Amino acid sequence: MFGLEKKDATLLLLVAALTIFAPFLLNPFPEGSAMAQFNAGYPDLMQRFVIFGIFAIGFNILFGLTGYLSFGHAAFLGVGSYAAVWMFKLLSMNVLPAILLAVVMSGLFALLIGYISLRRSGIYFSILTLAFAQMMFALAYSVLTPITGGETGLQLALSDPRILDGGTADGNLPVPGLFGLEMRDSAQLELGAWVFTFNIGYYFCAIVMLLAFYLAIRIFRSPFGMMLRAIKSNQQRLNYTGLNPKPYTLAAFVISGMYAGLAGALMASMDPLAGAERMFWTASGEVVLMTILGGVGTLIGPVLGAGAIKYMENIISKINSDILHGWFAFLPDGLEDFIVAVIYPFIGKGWHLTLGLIFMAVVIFLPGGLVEGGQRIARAFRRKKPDTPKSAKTEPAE
Amino acid sequence: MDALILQILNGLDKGSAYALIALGLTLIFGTLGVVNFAHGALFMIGAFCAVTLNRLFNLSHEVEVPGETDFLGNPLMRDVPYLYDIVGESAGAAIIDWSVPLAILFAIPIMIIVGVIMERGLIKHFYKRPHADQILVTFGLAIVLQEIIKYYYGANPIPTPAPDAFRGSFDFGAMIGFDPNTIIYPYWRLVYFCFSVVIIGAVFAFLQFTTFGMVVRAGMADRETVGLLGIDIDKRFTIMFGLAAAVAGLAGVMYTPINSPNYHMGMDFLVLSFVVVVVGGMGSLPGAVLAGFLLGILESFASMREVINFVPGINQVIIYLVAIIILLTRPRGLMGRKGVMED
Amino acid sequence: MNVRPDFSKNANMAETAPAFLSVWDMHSYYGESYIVQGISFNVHEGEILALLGRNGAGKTTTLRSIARLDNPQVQRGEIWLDHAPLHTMKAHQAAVNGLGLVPEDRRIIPGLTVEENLKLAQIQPPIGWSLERLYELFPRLGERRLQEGVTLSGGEQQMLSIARALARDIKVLLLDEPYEGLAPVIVDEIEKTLRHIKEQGMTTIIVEQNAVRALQLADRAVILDTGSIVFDGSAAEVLENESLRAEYLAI
Amino acid sequence: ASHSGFTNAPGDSTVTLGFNVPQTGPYADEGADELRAYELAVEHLNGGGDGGMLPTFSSKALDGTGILGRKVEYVTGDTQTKSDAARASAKSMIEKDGAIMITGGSSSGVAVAVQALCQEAGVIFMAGLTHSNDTTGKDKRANGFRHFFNSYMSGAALAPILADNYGNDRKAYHLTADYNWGYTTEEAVRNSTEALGWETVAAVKTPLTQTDFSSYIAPVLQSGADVLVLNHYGGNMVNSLTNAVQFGLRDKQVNGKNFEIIVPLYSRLMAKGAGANVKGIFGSTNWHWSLQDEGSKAFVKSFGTKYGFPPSQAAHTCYVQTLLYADAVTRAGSFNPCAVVEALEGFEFDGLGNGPTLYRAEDHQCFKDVLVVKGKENPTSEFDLLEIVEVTPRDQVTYDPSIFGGELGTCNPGA
Amino acid sequence: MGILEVKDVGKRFGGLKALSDVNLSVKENSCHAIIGPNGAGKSTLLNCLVGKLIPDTGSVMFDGQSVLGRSPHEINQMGISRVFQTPEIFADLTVFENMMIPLFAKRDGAYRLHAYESVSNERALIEEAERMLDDVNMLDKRHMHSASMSRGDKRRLEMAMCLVQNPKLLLLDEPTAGMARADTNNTIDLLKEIKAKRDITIAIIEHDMHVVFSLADRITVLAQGTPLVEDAPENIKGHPKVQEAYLGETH
Ligand SMILES: Nc1ncnc2c1ncn2[C@@H]1O[C@H](COP(=O)(O)OP(=O)(O)OP(=O)(O)O)[C@@H](O)[C@H]1O
Ligand SMILES: Nc1ncnc2c1ncn2[C@@H]1O[C@H](COP(=O)(O)OP(=O)(O)OP(=O)(O)O)[C@@H](O)[C@H]1O
Ligand SMILES: CC(C)C[C@H](N)C(=O)O
Ligand SMILES: [Mg+2]
Ligand SMILES: [Mg+2]
Repeated sequence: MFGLEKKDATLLLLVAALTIFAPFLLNPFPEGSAMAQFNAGYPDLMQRFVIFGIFAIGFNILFGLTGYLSFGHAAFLGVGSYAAVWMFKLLSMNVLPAILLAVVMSGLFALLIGYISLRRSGIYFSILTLAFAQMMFALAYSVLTPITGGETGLQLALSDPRILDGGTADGNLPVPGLFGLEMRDSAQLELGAWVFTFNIGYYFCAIVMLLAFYLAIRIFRSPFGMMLRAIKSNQQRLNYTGLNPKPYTLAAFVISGMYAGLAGALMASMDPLAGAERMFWTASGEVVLMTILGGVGTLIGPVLGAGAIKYMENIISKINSDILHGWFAFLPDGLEDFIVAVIYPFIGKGWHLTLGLIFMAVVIFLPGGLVEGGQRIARAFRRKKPDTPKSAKTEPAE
Repeated sequence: MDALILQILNGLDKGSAYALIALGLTLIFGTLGVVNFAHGALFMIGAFCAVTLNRLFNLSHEVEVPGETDFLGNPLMRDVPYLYDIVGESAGAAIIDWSVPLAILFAIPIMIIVGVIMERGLIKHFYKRPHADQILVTFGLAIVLQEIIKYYYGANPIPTPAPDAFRGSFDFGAMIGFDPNTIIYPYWRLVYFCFSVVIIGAVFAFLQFTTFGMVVRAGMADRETVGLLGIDIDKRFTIMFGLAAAVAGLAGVMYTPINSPNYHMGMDFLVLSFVVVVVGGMGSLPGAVLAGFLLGILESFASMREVINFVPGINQVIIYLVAIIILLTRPRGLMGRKGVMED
Repeated sequence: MNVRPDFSKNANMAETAPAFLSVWDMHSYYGESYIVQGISFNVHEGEILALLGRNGAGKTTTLRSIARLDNPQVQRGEIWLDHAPLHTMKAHQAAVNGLGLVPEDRRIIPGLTVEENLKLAQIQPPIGWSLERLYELFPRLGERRLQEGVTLSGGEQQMLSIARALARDIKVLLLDEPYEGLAPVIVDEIEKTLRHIKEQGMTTIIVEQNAVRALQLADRAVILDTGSIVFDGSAAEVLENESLRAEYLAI
Repeated sequence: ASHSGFTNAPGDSTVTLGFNVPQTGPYADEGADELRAYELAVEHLNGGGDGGMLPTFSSKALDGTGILGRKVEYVTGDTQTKSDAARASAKSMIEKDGAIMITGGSSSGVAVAVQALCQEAGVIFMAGLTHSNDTTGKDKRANGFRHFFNSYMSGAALAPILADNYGNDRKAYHLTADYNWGYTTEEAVRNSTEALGWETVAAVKTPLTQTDFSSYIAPVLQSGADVLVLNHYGGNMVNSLTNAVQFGLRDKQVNGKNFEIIVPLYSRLMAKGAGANVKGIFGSTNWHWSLQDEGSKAFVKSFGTKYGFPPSQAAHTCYVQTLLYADAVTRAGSFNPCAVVEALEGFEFDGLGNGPTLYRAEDHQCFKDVLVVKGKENPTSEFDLLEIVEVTPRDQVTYDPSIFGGELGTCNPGA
Repeated sequence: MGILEVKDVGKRFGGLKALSDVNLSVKENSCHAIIGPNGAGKSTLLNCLVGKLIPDTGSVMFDGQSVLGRSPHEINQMGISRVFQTPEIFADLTVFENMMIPLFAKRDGAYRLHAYESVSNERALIEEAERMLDDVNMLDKRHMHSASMSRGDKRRLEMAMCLVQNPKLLLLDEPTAGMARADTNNTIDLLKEIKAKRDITIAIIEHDMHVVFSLADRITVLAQGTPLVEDAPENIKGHPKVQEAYLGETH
């Protein structure tokens, strides 16, 4: 199907189903219930899931396949965002030209930075990419304020030209859209105590993500993808086999930079503001962590990793002691206070602590990331057969 | 001219901070081959050893101040450290005043213990794992350590001054024949510079004049074979880790009077110290030190207003710009060894 | 004092003399794959044992298991060397107890010179041959002492690897394909050296594809096939038994 | 969810406010204090506690029964002091929790970004701690309001005091954080001091991420300047001030005068970070707990009793903003943002700590007295770090709304 | 005029003269063996041919073109493939994938962005790869992760990877070292067969005289960086200088 092998096609369909039904799946708890706090099915977060999914998928094409660890990929996300917002300001609120320019611009930046950085490998490459991204961040935050909006970020203004749309009539800013469909428009469905929100922006991003995911599968299974894995494995052999690793790695770098730019453009399309901190090293580090957390070099891993981190950031950070007390109100007072006191450091302003612990737990217990966790669960279910061929394991030598 | 000397002095001082942190980092990162994102956290914990000792000395009971009220109109309470009760007020005050230097003694065992626990409990299992896994686990650890400190000490910086004897500055310019007030230099920074020279020297001597260094280098290149030669490399890696943690911690202790410590000071230094180590060249201690001083001095030059006016924003990017230039002209940084973290 | 278990139930070990190195019912795995599938054999003091078999038979795996390296994992079995239970030890402890392995890919340590590679072997006692004596045996290494070990030619590296094992005071020497990549003259020389070492009482296990050469040197031979022992007997027997040679060694 | 013509119209029993403050990152302590103030405000609005400033507030619309009879509930979020994260958090409050008003923040970048978001989403934004001229200047929005003062007012309030204390013939050296707030603050202080006859010798921009300022401080003496102005805030300010004192600048004599340091914007939390280094250093602040008017006293008492220490200026402005919003809704009789905007525009009030105050209609900026403070020489407690030198009257800091440009646009009630 | 002409090549490493005045001419479609003691410079010479090292002096012409200054992949594209002394394979890839990469390189050149096609659609190449694997008796291992093969198998794989490119000149650096006798014989047969079937020139470095004498049309003996003798195999065996420097008494 779609030129994919059965296994890959199944994965694609699964991901498609998950994204289409996300508004249901992510809102399992009835509105107003104590657990509703854990619902993630609101437009902004769902959009973030898929957008960061795209970012991580692209990053994984470089890191997962070639092993080149870029520590400055957020720079391309930033470039994409700025390009998109400028497009909104100058040309039109239609998202397509914005996305197009963003992908082209980030591709050009990636070509330049990649061309230079790929002259080195290993940690030296990582530091080169980091240095470029940090320079771009610093300049965007200060010296380039007229172009980037500096600390505040690049915003739309009532006085923007917007050549294709004409000026802004009423006193409010226009919203990004796709030929009349406004990205922020939503429909709501109430089913008993449940409320589900279907947002145009989300579905737009989801479709783009599915395309990006499909493309990533194709790349993974292509001769090009195989060359990239060969680069990771043994560049020396590749050289003596008559292949030039440089253009391959550069192509991977540019492709993943364009994915980042695409993600940046989508972020700007959902929320037309581009801030410099999107390019800070912690943002680059975040995509690295997403990829590793999910599973380096796996197709679906980075998407899972992105989802996990964004969920923590947006859901766990919002739980405050008031909500905690609400949950445990049924307990006797002393016990309630005790439990709240025990949990409190891990939620709300302590969400970083939980994040750190999860990072550690995942690498320690699931060396292959979340994907490995999934595989183990799957294996546990499949291996219901009685015979375990491990008789030799009974008596360890040490 | 005097402006240049001034910036060289500043650069040396900034550089000694970079060099010291990079030294500890390169012991772990360049030598043991572990990408330790928790190194900044070790630096931070060192600084908080000083804060903690200061707090311990300041453990107090309250005494009512007659005739005065606090902001709610209640009688004003004044804190009197128990230390005053034990050794008398003037001696107590002197001890508190000297808490940063005293914290060196306090920090050494603590940092070694922290380092050893960290290595035995966690890092040990990651020597053979991919760098990506090391990044994730040490980054997670760094966040956890940071959050623990934040939980107990808050997010605000905590002033931890140097002893009174080292406050203020001396006029270095006047000493070498320039106009007064052209080249001034704070006493504590001189102390910091000397301190880092001593520590760097000590670490070098330890690794240069003992076979320990050779064994560790060999163990990093090929653990298995070193084991075949009867050497328990794990033990030495643990020692190395403890040593690196102590170096990072001492850098942190001594840094507290320069900038009030806060829980994220380690993260602030982290990226920079990686840049320093890599520019110095992987696996090279002298490289790390050299790069530390070089980048410190260049950063100081770039912050001169004559330079900024000439190239706006240069002070923002100088370190990265220099890093790029060096890495492009010298494939393995200043003094890197071949094959260390090149793939 | 450790006591060696009684292995007399094993039919392959009918010899009367007490064994110096005993491997008893050893099972080794690389992860999930089951490679060495329960082998037992003895080596007597001062003896040279040839361990033979095709590519992938499990020879290297056997040696690595005895040397207690992390990979493969020995999941069952006992290994005793001169009354010391190696199976309870880690590689470095086994080495201190007198085990010396010359690994198949030589494993010269990058970043160290020839001499440093040798010195490294003498950090942890017991110490064996002196550097002078080693350079006497391998003059080529003496000439190249300050060169980085990994830039030596293939044959030179092999010499360094053997020299490094001898630099320690070992009780048993495990050689994984020591002749590989060596010029015939050198092979002769190394063979001479091995005889020389044997004369001094060294116990040796040698894995070698050049079976004839190995058998000429060895007292006894063990042949492995897919992780199991298919022959355990005197070296001369293998040289004589044509069908055995044809079936397992293709010679 | 109901179709009332504006975003997140509350139900009949409760109304949800969104408190968006930095909970992680360098401003986390400031954020925590803001959050305490919000919780206190909610308590008072719902009729709990001692009522705080409700009794002293000149408008008597609020009666402790929530807002328009609805119990006040709130959700919290973490801005991380990043505009992206702050917007994400605000969006989740609006989209998921149905918050009708967003308030908080500890930096102008965040305030401007979240204010723009609220404008688009059709909810009211009551800014927390933001001091840049831009928030109600070039980036002002119809749905956004600021109670806190700004750089311009700091400059206007400080200059006369500086002239009184240090004379009219001074040479100033500025170190300025290299971002929007830094630029506006430097400009404000420069303009107002130069108007009094000071000369600006140099102005050097320092990177926001800088931690060691030695190389910026060291050349100051050489330049012939006799005053150093640190246009820094937060960690930057703590470090640059500590470094400056370390270099012994304050012990020096230049041009026959004592060398002086000025920190245009003070906060008690930052002063605490800098420790003894702040002693005797002038700066400005929006509010201080030692003020003796009835409103301030009531607030300090109520906050201090609950939490055991006096509130910071950040806590004060956040508390006041919440009350002002609730009051505006009550007076308007509607939660519709446009009605709230109308009720707040041009609103004159008193009793909330800064004397008579005007919410100016043209730019949604509050005009009130500004405090000039100085680091205290002999603090009696760890909170007693600043002393009030002067309360600059509101007229002296009022400016023409058109000078910073920008357009309010029209109020947006959303859908 | 041979297909490969090496003229006056010299190479130094610091103070060490690894090669000096090497002249060599390899005739098209012949098999030229280079033998010599360890450290004689054989591998160094090979490195100079494939662009890994650049000689200090002299010239190297292949098929009428100079190879000096070209990068390894360009030299490969000219038709030179090389087997290394220690196996160089794509350890993270399966055996099958290891075979596909040289085939792509041959068909598509040094670089082609084929990111949207699928490997599994390349029927022709897959068949070719499988045929080659069959030739080296590794078809049953095609889905194996190549890192987990024994060393002899890795060596065979590497050879197959080179052969499948159908090079004009095949450089073999000890291709049968560590290979079981049976496989060594197979390899000899394979090389013979390939030589018979295709137009291929082979230059081989080998210490196994059985292999050398079975394959070589001509032999160069290298010692201390310079050719000692060059002659037909039958003349080499008895050559006294060669015996002394290289073969030793057993041959
Ligand atoms: N690291 C590894 N992981 C998984 N399997 C391995 C690993 N190393 C070896 N094997 C497998 O174990 C089996 C035995 O390998 P071993 O290296 O012991 O063979 P050998 O007898 O030494 O062969 P050779 O003569 O080729 O060196 C082989 O089938 C090989 O594929
Ligand atoms: N990079 C290098 N730096 C220094 N010396 C080197 C380097 N590479 C090789 N040599 C030296 O050059 C000489 C020739 O080495 P080479 O590897 O070519 O020998 P060889 O003929 O292939 O030997 P063998 O049969 O043992 O593989 C050796 O003495 C070796 O030590
Ligand atoms: C909190 C403020 C007073 C300083 C802050 N950075 C701002 O931009 O406003
Ligand atoms: Mg083997
Ligand atoms: Mg060789």
